[in-house]
Amino acid sequence: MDKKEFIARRVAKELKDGDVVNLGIGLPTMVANHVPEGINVYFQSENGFIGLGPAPEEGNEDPYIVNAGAQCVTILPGGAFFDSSTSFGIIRGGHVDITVLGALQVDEKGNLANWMIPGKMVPGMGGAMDLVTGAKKVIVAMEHTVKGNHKILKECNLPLTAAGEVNLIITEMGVIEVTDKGLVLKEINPEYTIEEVQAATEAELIIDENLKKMEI
Amino acid sequence: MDKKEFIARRVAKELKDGDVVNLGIGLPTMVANHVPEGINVYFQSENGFIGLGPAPEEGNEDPYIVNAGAQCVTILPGGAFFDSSTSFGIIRGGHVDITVLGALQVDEKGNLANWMIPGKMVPGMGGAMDLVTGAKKVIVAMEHTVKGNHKILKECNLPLTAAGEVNLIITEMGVIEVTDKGLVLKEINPEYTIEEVQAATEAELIIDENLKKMEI
Amino acid sequence: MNKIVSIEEAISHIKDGMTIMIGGFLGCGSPHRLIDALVEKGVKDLTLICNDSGFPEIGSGKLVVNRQIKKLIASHIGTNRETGNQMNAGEMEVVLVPQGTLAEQVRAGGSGLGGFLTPTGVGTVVEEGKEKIEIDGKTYLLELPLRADVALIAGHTVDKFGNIVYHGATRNFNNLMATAADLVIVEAEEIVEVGAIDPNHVVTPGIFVDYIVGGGK
Amino acid sequence: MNKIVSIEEAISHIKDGMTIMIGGFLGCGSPHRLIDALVEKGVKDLTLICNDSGFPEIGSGKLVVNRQIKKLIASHIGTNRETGNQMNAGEMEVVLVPQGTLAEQVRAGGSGLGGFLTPTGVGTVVEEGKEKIEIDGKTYLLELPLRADVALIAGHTVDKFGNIVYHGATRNFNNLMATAADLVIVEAEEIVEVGAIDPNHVVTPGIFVDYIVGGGK
Repeated sequence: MDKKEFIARRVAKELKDGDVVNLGIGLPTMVANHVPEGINVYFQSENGFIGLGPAPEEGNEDPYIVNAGAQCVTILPGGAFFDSSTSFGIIRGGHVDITVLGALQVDEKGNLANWMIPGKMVPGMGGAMDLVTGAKKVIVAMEHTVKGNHKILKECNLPLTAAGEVNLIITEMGVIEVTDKGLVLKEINPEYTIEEVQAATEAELIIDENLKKMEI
Repeated sequence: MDKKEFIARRVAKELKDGDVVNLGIGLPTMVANHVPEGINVYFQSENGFIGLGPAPEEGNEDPYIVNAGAQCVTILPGGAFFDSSTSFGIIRGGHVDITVLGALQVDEKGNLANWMIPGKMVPGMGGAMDLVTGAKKVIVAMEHTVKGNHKILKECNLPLTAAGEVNLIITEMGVIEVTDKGLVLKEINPEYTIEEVQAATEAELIIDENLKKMEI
Repeated sequence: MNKIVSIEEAISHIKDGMTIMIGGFLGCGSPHRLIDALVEKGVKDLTLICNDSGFPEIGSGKLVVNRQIKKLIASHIGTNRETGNQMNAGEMEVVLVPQGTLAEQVRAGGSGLGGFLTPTGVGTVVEEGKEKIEIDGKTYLLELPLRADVALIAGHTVDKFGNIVYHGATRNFNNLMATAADLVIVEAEEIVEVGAIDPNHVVTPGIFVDYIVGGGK
Repeated sequence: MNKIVSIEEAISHIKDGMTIMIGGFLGCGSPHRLIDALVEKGVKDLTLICNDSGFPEIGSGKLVVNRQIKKLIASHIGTNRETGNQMNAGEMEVVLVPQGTLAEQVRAGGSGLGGFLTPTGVGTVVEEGKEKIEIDGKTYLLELPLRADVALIAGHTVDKFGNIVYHGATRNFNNLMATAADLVIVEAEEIVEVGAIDPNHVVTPGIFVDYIVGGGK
């Protein structure tokens, strides 16, 4: 299975019945395809609605119903449209249970950097800073390394998106919880050894005493 | 003509085409009956709508369409309902052109007291503080004295509703503008002499060099 | 997730000493059946946040008359003589707040803001004990957010997920309080199926609502 | 009071050096015909406040490409390479603002608030130069209001008084910007008679709107 697909499936297991969820662009968006059976979650789109549904069938696109990446989507029955201040009232006010985002870097203090590389790429933070600050649970979903370089660091050196707000890091190698004591490896993909995961991680990992096999 | 009716009619002459207007309870409400012909003004009701219309015919009352005094009213075509934060966004944000209120006291600095008499009557300020602070033009409409006592003072001694926000005072005796230099008598009801108006006013009146006859 | 419950079950979450918000403006848009149930249940020592204390026989004023309120935060109490009586006798603490400030405090509480700067109340007793901040030469009061344990609100048409459409002037504080309490109970005039409300017409999204009671129709 | 004017007349109010707001989110809900007219007119040295700078060929991004913007205040510029180019070349000043903060700044500008406290941006470069205020042990940034000379917004159904109903996700910043500019111009998808819109469904009350252009239908 594709790494991204694997990560998205594991993230989906974090969803609980009734959760309000905001998914970032890219890998996080794939989580929507794997909501566990028997539960209802409500996807929020920060550009102004709740009840985000799948892409419309060809020919049924409504150009005014798009997600935060400007792709045509649908709204499910029971959804609602609102303006940007209400949308971010929902986000900042703690009414989003889970937000799932990618990262350029994340560190052992729960700091996240995902909005700019000085001198190279400055897309802007969009809604990410509000989402990471406001959501009850922040999950970073990403490949563990980029071109062999560490992304899970002792300390981020790129400009932060938010300080100390990340709760969980899910990669193809394992599931890592951010705690007061540092990063705790809670689950490991059996395709890797603990040593391999540590080698791919700059920050020191605390191995959970009940370390589990990462399953999807 | 009844004093209150006379005052309300004179206040109505201040209205301009397109004005958004909020009228307080009592005498100010009577202003709505005298909007000059040929102009449209839009009455705002701080409990949550714009386009306040007259009382409904008997039998046509909608208990959910009431003014800020809980009386059944109507909404005119082109009106809109909103919540209290939007309502006071309109008020505080300077989108109300004129507010007309009664006063217990008003003084030469434009201070207004109309929400409590310590130890006696404490109804609360309701929306008055926001209205007086936010409206572009604040008109105090009231009888010049109460039981022979002054209401237009050198300095209010009751708790203020707002400091320095009153623009115009309209009574049965005349029209008084609040200026940096003090209270300027702009118009006088020909039934009274300047001396009589001054005697009924604690604050010193500056007589406008173009003092006009107060007409309705 | 079935949100529709009996009034008794909904009210069972309200305990002595809690802070509650109740929607409505002089009773218009108040959840009257929930208020009646609270009066009957007799929970006490409540802190009540609402626009006004209604009338003795209408709206949240009934809770004042029944002496269930320890502290009242409101903008207007003039239509319920009993509120003034208890306040003057020192039996109930009353905090009077300008209506626009109160609305904004509830909105701030629901939207994660730590406070806001308003010109309302500057130069009056409302500024007592508050920080004053000058911005571009104009003075503002720093006002803080308000939240509650439970909000009791009223909606006109409510779908089974809790999406609310209001009618007329009933929206007032209901739409704001729905965002600012740990538990939100809406009393529906009419309950409809999910999907029956146009998503462009929803005023309060259903994610804010925990329980629905009703419906009159 | 006839608010319906030609695009030319509406645009005639926009002068070099003004601060303008333009609604929309990556072009969705942007007033496209007004933007095209602005491009054609060529007014320059504008300060532009908008959620994002769209795409080079869509939305407010066209004004960037045409080099009419001196300063841009936005939350996202990643979809318009020309914005980054001009920023890096020092040809355009760009202020990046978290989207929720930007929305709230516009709302504050329109509703008479002197500012608000948000936790967003604490511990990041966003906090640079801003006052930090601690409330109940939590740190917030004091963010200030934004206003403009002119707001260009788009509405779906607009009555002749300017009441607006939006469709889908087009509401975004339009509803906020309508309150926060000295002059507000709405581009209507469809113009209807006064009274045709249910007052319970109005999202932006017509009192905020000065001019209406349109309607496509």
